[in-house]
Amino acid sequence: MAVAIVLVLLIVGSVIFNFLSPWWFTPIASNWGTIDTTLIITFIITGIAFVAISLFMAYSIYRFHHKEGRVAHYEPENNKLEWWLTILTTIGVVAMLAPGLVVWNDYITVPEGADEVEAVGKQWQWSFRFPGEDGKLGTTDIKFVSFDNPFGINPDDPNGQDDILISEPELHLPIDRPVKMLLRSYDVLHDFYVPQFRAKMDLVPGLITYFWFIPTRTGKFDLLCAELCGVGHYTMRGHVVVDEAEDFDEWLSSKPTYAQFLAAATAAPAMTGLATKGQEVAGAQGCLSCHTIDGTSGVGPTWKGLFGKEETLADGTTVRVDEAYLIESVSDPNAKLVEGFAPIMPPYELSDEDMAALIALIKSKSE
Amino acid sequence: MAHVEGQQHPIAIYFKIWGLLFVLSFFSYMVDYLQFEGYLRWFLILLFMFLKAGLIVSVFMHMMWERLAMIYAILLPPLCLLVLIGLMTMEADYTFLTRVLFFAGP
Amino acid sequence: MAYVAPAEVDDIELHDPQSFITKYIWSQDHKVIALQYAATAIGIGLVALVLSLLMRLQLGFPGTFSFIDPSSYYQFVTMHGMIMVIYLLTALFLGGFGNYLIPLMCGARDMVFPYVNMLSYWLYLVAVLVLVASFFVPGGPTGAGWTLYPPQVILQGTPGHDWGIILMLVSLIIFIVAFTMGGLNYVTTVLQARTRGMTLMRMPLSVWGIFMATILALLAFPALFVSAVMLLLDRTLGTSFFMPAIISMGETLDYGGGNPLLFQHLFWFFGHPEVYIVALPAFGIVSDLLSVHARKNIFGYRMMVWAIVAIGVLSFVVWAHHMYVSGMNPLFGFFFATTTLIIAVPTAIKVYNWVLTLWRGDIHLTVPMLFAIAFILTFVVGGLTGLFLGNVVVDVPLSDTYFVVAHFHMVMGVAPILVVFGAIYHWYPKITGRMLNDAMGKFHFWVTFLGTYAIYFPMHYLGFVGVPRRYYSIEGTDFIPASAVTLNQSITIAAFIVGVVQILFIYNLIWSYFKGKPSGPNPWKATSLEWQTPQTPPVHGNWGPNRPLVYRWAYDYSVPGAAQDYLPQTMSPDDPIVGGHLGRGDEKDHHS
Amino acid sequence: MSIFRILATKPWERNEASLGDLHGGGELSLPTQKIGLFVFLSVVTVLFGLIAAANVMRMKFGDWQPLTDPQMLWVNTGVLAFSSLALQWASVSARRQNLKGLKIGFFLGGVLAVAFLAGQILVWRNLIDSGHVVLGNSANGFFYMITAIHGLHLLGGLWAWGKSAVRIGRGVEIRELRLGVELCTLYWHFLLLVWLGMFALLLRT
Ligand code: HEA
Ligand code: HEA
Ligand code: HEC
Ligand code: CUA
Ligand SMILES: [Cu+2]
Repeated sequence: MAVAIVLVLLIVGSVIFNFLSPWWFTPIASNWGTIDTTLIITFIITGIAFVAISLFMAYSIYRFHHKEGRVAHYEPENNKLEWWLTILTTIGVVAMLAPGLVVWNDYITVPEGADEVEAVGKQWQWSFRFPGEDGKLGTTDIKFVSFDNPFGINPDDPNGQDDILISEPELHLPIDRPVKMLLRSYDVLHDFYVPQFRAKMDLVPGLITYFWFIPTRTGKFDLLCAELCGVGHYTMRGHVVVDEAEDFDEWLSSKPTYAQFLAAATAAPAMTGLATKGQEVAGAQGCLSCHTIDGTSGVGPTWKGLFGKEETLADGTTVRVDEAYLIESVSDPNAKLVEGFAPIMPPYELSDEDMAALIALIKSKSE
Repeated sequence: MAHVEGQQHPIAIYFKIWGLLFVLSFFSYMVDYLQFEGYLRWFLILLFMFLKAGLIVSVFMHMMWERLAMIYAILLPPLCLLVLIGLMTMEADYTFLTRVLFFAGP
Repeated sequence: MAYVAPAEVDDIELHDPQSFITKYIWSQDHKVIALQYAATAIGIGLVALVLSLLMRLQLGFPGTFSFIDPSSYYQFVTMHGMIMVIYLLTALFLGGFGNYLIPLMCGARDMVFPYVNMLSYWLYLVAVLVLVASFFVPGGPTGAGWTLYPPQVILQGTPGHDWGIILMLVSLIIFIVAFTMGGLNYVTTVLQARTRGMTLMRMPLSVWGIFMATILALLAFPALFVSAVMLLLDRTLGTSFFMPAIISMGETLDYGGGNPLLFQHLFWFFGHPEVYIVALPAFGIVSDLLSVHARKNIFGYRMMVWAIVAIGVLSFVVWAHHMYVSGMNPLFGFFFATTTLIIAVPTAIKVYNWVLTLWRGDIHLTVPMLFAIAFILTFVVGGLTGLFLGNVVVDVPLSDTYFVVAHFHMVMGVAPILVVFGAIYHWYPKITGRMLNDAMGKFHFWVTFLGTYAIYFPMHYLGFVGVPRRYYSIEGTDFIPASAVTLNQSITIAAFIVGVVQILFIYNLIWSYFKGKPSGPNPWKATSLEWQTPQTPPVHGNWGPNRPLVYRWAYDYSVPGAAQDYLPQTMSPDDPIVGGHLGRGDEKDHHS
Repeated sequence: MSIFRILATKPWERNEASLGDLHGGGELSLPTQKIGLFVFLSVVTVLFGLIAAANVMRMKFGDWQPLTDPQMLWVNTGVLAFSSLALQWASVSARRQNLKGLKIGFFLGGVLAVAFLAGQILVWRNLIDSGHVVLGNSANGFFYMITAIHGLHLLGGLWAWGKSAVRIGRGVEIRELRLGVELCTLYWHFLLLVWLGMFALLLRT
């Protein structure tokens, strides 16, 4: 008996919870209202099925629980009833599926004239690329990726020269223009996910994937990585800022093209021999995929101005950065955690020479 | 393993089945002739193939059900696999296409 | 009770146990093997339970427990998922319940290949040990998620990418070999070793569910096998089956040309049937529990069998619904959304028939019945949320959020687990000869049912908000309200309460073994064959000198005109108890 | 009765409630071991089918360099075919109560199977010597994987063959040998078929 009552309470409670809960979709900021509509249709149909079936069950238990002298009814089957239920269910399924497929067709069909924007993922940060004046993105390849060419743009492809490179995890987009996001990954699976846009898609290495949407609301939105990509997965965040057209143009024009980037990189001042070697080591070991040497923030703390600084650690204590600290930070990164950073740096075993070169590099960036 | 069950089919049924098989083969040819392209083509060709195979298995071999069940048991999994293989070729073509379009190539 | 004369049924050769060792350790008796399987599965399942609680600690109280760093969090998630799905549920349902119930319910003396059956268990144990060993290798177990997606699983930046993953793959391969040995037995036993009169359509639905699940497993596990072998080669020898050209942490690797999606297709070609492998036995067993304790025949038996078969066949053509946002060929969305929603129809029929079995029954609210009822409710919730995910565009915002986590826990982490509990309360008397303590059972039921509902129901709403799954911490986002953190706390507390109550259950299992009320051979007055054994618990060979003879299906409860409310399958129509009425009495059949 | 008819029976009905059909328990009139083998064969079919599916997909990407097919493989294929044939002879002899034929066929089959395995290993060695190592190219990877898994299955078969061989050696009666011989023959034919399929796949790519 108690079960019947509890079941009813659970069902009623679930429905009330649904209406009163403060947790619901974040307000939408893209054209994918149709996805929400499909979801609501699905919600209503399944909600009715849930309430109907479970209430019926609760009633059956209440009505037919064991009493002295009760005898169950012997009824092996009732074909007619079962066929009716099957047909009803099929109707429910079709009512959900049909709008779903229509919207899916929209979802995979990019409208003519959508702006292409590339999002590049690597463990565990985002960067972006706009096609520049010619409106075409240059082709890329993993094998072109280097310190001078972080986006791996094909140097022989004329379309690539004017591509605009956004090396920080903040993407600006103009409002009310359709964008086709082209997604590329260097290493593992990632997923471009902005809850307010509803749309999302995985980034797959060795493949270019895509989805499209129209931002319909200005503002700054969280960009998350939604596909497990290693220990730093949950730190792989960024922002998408939807701007009015003028603000967007201004922002975009402040960013370097590939050609400009290349010129700046080759013109950089020469360093001492050991520091140059340090740069090579840092490139080869992959330190530079998380640390920067120009003061911008990456997955890990920047190396600019690091040496000799008072570093605040996660437990609130401070430590002066000296050679011993650097060596420890590399061989046992979790021993002393820098405040504001996640414990995701892998430990490295470097030769003394390489370590010395790295220290020289860091010192040279701290003068 | 006794198989030849005494049951005899009237000769007419053979003719009917032959007729059906002809019709199905005709359709298969039409797929070629009308130059259907892409997925539709393969879908149709496979469909007719299965129909024919089904007919042959179920009628001409008029085996006892145990033999038939054996055949289902051996044939069904590969049929599921055919779906997989078909979809995988489509998937491979799709992947290859994006590589050709967007990557610098060798 | 009626028996066949020995000459009529050819028996398989029985290996009579000689010593303690051959009786309890190297036993070839299906009942002992079943218990070995079950004990091992529950043991490793408890490890997974503890892991889930550790995860919940981090999620509910982020940063409070410094020993849970991101690496270990992901290792916990991965091992929790993998153990629960494969090493607990698959092994428990097929190796445990399958082994125990198939021969008894079919009236066989044992599995048809007892030696292979024994090997199966020992290999399973090896697989479990290899899995456990991965906790102790340098780098710890793999932390790539139970889906083991490459490239990530074998690259820097994922915990356990060096040794953990190798042991995981080896363990899976051993498990598959072990399972195949067992599976051959279950299928062949059902096909060949039933007793006289036990036609396919007289088998209890438990046997049907386990039978179909075994077939699915036999055909699906090879996909996991192939992907595990190929992944192992990519990891150890450096082949590029799945690995494209990659720069990992700034280092250019030697791989090139492979496609990670190939792995995902292979994995889910296994993975989706796998979820039905753990669902179908639960479907079957719960049907029997409902029928016995409602004293009513299962409603629509034929439809139930057809639905099991249909679900089995269809489950092989829906796999890519796990890949809607994986970047696969977008056209696949149409095909897989359609097949996925079609599979809901036979499943819905099963749900209707369970509920209609209760209708006009004589419902005894025993502990197994309570669990069965709770199963229906949670399964409906979980199944219906599956429809959201199956409906391709609706999956787009929900994929990889807590909505998915809530879906699969409702439908797999709660519903079948409730059936496991119900089934243990139901068959414990047959296994030990004693009843489980009722008061403890009821308490265990209420806490587990309400507790798990409290854990997972609100999780759907976290998914609506957009909280992504597999996140060590969600701090630093703007769109997640602070109240979500409080919600996470209460979920954690609920999980702890549920977790702790399982200790009571284990205690009940042990206590009742010594002190439980003696049950007699058939405490539930059930009709199926396992309750008609000459001894309780059944001895080696199950049936004494002669195997039972089956006259009817397993659902003759409350037959009009009969002198008692159940007619065992072995009861001949000539028996006076039957009262001259057969089957449906003398009513005219108005359906066919 | 057809499977559909069986599934359509109503077990609760009046005529069904008696032991009318005297169902003997076994669904199929084949020996249990043979059913077990059949089930196993369908599992193995799926296994190789999946490998084929993976192969078909992988080879579509630009970097696939097919192996120049080693001539030796043709020889091995022939050996395996003869092995299968020899076992068939053994089977037929068993049915005809011809112990001598059985013995010759059975042992010849086993020896040829071993020869096949040795041949495969030779092919591997030649390939490795000529620089076609596993990680060179995915085509190589698939070749090694397929031959290895096929070989392992054959090894498993040889284990069963060995058990029967011991029984033959012990002079067990021919009636009792027959099942074992037939099972081996069936398995060999199956593995030959699988090999032919896989060989065709390797040649095509
Ligand atoms: C026992 C396990 C089990 C079962 C039975 C199911 C059943 C179903 N599942 Fe679930 N699923 C999982 C276990 C299971 N699932 C797991 C483990 C994952 C995640 C894996 C991972 O990523 O880690 C997953 C993920 C998952 C996804 C991928 C989500 C994503 O990653 O983005 C999808 C998408 O289609 C899906 C769909 C379904 C559907 C449509 C059903 C259907 O079979 C449900 C059918 C049932 C009903 C429909 C309810 C009963 C019917 C009625 C009450 C009648 C009324 C009905 C109508 C009106 C139509 N599931
Ligand atoms: C059968 C499957 C099963 C079961 C029972 C559970 C049980 C639980 N699971 Fe989990 N879970 C998975 C399968 C399961 N899970 C899978 C596949 C994943 C995905 C992994 C991945 O992303 O890779 C996952 C992931 C997962 C997450 C998401 C982590 C993330 O994405 O970051 C969370 C978070 O709260 C969670 C929590 C829990 C809790 C609190 C319990 C429980 O503790 C609930 C309460 C306890 C019970 C209901 C009792 C159950 C009894 C036993 C387990 C064994 C004992 C048996 C006997 C005594 C007979 N699980
Ligand atoms: C996956 C990302 C990642 C990689 C790769 C990485 N680091 Fe780090 N590193 C971090 C993070 C995050 C921190 C801050 C947390 C900590 O102290 O561990 C950090 C901290 C440091 C510190 C301490 C900085 C400070 O401000 O006190 C040093 C020094 C350092 N890393 C050096 C290296 C070197 C050298 C390499 C390559 C050989 C490297 N890192 C590779 C992520 C990375
Ligand atoms: Cu990138 Cu998760
Ligand atoms: Cu699925």
